[in-house]
Amino acid sequence: MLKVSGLACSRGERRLFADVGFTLGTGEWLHVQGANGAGKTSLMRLLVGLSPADAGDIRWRGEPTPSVEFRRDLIYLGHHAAVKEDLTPLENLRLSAALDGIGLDERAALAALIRLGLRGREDLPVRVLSAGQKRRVLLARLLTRPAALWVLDEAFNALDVGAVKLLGELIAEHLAAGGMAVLTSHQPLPVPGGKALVL
Amino acid sequence: MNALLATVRRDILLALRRKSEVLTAVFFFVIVTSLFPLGIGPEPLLLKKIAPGILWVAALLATLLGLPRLFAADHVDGTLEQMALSPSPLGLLVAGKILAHWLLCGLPLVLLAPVLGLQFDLDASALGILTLALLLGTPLLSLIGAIGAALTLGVRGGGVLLALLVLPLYIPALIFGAGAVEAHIAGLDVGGHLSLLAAMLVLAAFFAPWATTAALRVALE
Amino acid sequence: MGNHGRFEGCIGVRQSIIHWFRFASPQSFYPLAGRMIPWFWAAAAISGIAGLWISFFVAPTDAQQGEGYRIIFVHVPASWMSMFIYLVMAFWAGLGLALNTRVSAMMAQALAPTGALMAALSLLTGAFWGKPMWGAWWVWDARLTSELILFFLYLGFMALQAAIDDPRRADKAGAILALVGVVNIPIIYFSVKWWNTLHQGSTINLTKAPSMAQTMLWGMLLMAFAFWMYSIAVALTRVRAIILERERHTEWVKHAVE
Amino acid sequence: MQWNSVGEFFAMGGYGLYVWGSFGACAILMVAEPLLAKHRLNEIRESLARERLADELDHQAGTS
Repeated sequence: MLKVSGLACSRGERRLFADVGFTLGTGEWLHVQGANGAGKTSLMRLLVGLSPADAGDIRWRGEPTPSVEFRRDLIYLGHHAAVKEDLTPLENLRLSAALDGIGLDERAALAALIRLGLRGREDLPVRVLSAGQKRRVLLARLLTRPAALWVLDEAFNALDVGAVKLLGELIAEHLAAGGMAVLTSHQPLPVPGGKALVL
Repeated sequence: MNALLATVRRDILLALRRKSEVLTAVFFFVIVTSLFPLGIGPEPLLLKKIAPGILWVAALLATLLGLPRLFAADHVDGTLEQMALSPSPLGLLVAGKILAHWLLCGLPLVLLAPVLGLQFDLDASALGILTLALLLGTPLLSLIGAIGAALTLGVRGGGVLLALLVLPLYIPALIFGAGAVEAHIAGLDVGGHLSLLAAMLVLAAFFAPWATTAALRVALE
Repeated sequence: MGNHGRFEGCIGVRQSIIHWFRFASPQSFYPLAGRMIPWFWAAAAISGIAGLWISFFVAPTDAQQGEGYRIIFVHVPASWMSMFIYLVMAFWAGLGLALNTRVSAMMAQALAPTGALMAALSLLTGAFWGKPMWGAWWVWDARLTSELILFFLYLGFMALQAAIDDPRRADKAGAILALVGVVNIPIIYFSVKWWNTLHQGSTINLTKAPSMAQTMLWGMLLMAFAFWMYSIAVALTRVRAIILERERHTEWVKHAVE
Repeated sequence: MQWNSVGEFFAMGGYGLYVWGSFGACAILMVAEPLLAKHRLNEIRESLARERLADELDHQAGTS
């Protein structure tokens, strides 16, 4: 479903990686590993289409990316908080859904926030939340936005034990439902199975 | 189209949570226009003659003041990245952001201009033309300015550079905008000026979001 | 060694796409430019000397403006070149953006300072002409005003490229700005022209001034040709420097500069 | 030929300052620009040559 071949990337004059290739089918996930500066984040940004690759081919359902279909099927969570500090978690969720052209009623948004342990925080401005809680607001999107491919860059950072376990469960559910995921992390992930790619 | 309106709603909501940023540009406009009579002297005929130019230049600078923030906040917190990857076309979201910028920064200037025009002894019909010209011209300023804001996103010395890039491109708007009011005061027909402003606005509405989107994608790489 | 591999990979792909466009790669354009530069200098020198000779010894004195009109022999070529170079620069920048060819983006970057110089010369000589004819160093004449704005556009392009550290991003951002500028230049020009006729019509116009004698026209065309050849020669010299600066870590540069 | 003397040529019918100012400004700037471009080229060439020399020295030190 996701087929990557011959991907190459350089930063400035430095070559980060070359000839990276893998395929992901339904229910599969890929663990991208590598030392600091090996190019994990660069690979993620290439994969989702934020930066152009020096060489290589990325195909989603047989079609070259980036395409509207690919973006519709994709959730990418990067290093950034990607939430507005001045808005409440609820507003953040509903407005980002609206920007994506997806209707999201208050009930579904609230349910997602509660599942992520933000009960009682839904009407506070995000700026007063802790770093881990901000991260949870972002992760709530995984529940509210239907997407087949999750690309999560260091998603387990800044999360406490409970949240790590919860995210692991979310990913497992997603995979069980036929989804796909590409994850980066230094530490072992609480998700069973998975292919490994070492940069 | 819903995505465009959602962006407008989002940016207005954000601005309402941080009112000071919007009000700064408006106060700047009021103060700058009020400084000119103090610097030049209260001679009504002279003031009347330079009023269109001063109001337009002040509107130009006030618009410029808010431009660096147009994409900067979204860029820093990563929401711009999410917009670029959204299933909604980025051009539509960018158009929404530009529209919100105009509603927050341009429209208040249009509404304030007739009041400030009174300081310069402009009569009612001249004030009407001034407002109309600004109504056509300020969206043009937001559209062109957005290209500059996207090009200088995250760049060293972005604010000054933005002024250098954008101000030369503002000249046609300034010429026809201020020219319309001057022509009216001189008793000439202003239809030509206004229709040229409108034509430029249509052209910019068509091309500027596209160029801005291209520049944003470059900035995100 | 990683660089080496990537470089050859890029060249391979690029040459298969545009194999006919041989100088699309910096590696082959660098020596080619080096071979071309002397010829452009020779053309500039010959046409320049001929042009100067016509400007001072063949072209007759103008009835209206006396000997002062001889300034047009440098003013008009400088103005033409400043406008022409912007178009060429935008063309290369746009090509670089569309086809992702590195040399065209470098060419755009190399042309900008020369274009800015031409605009500056046009303004300077315009001022030298204006002082005796209009009695002021600067007059808000439509042409001079447009030229000033063009000068600002060049400065903006150079400042933007200088402010962005990543060369690839600088190329792309500069290209977008150059294309936006090209769309705007006619609009700016006509708006300034209209603004000018509305306010004050200048009675004597610098460029249309003398009832153009045949010899004057020839002098002007020769000088314009000399300016053109000069611009190409300087831009090629600069683009060679830019190629080496940008590609200094590739293998071919290490072998090219023995 | 409309000039009767060298002095007349330089006076330019009273427009000497302006005509020679224009041509002079062009001459100065159009000599300076190529020199600056050439300087930039030489600068990067020298820097590359230095790097090459350093590589060689490094290599010698490594092998001996």
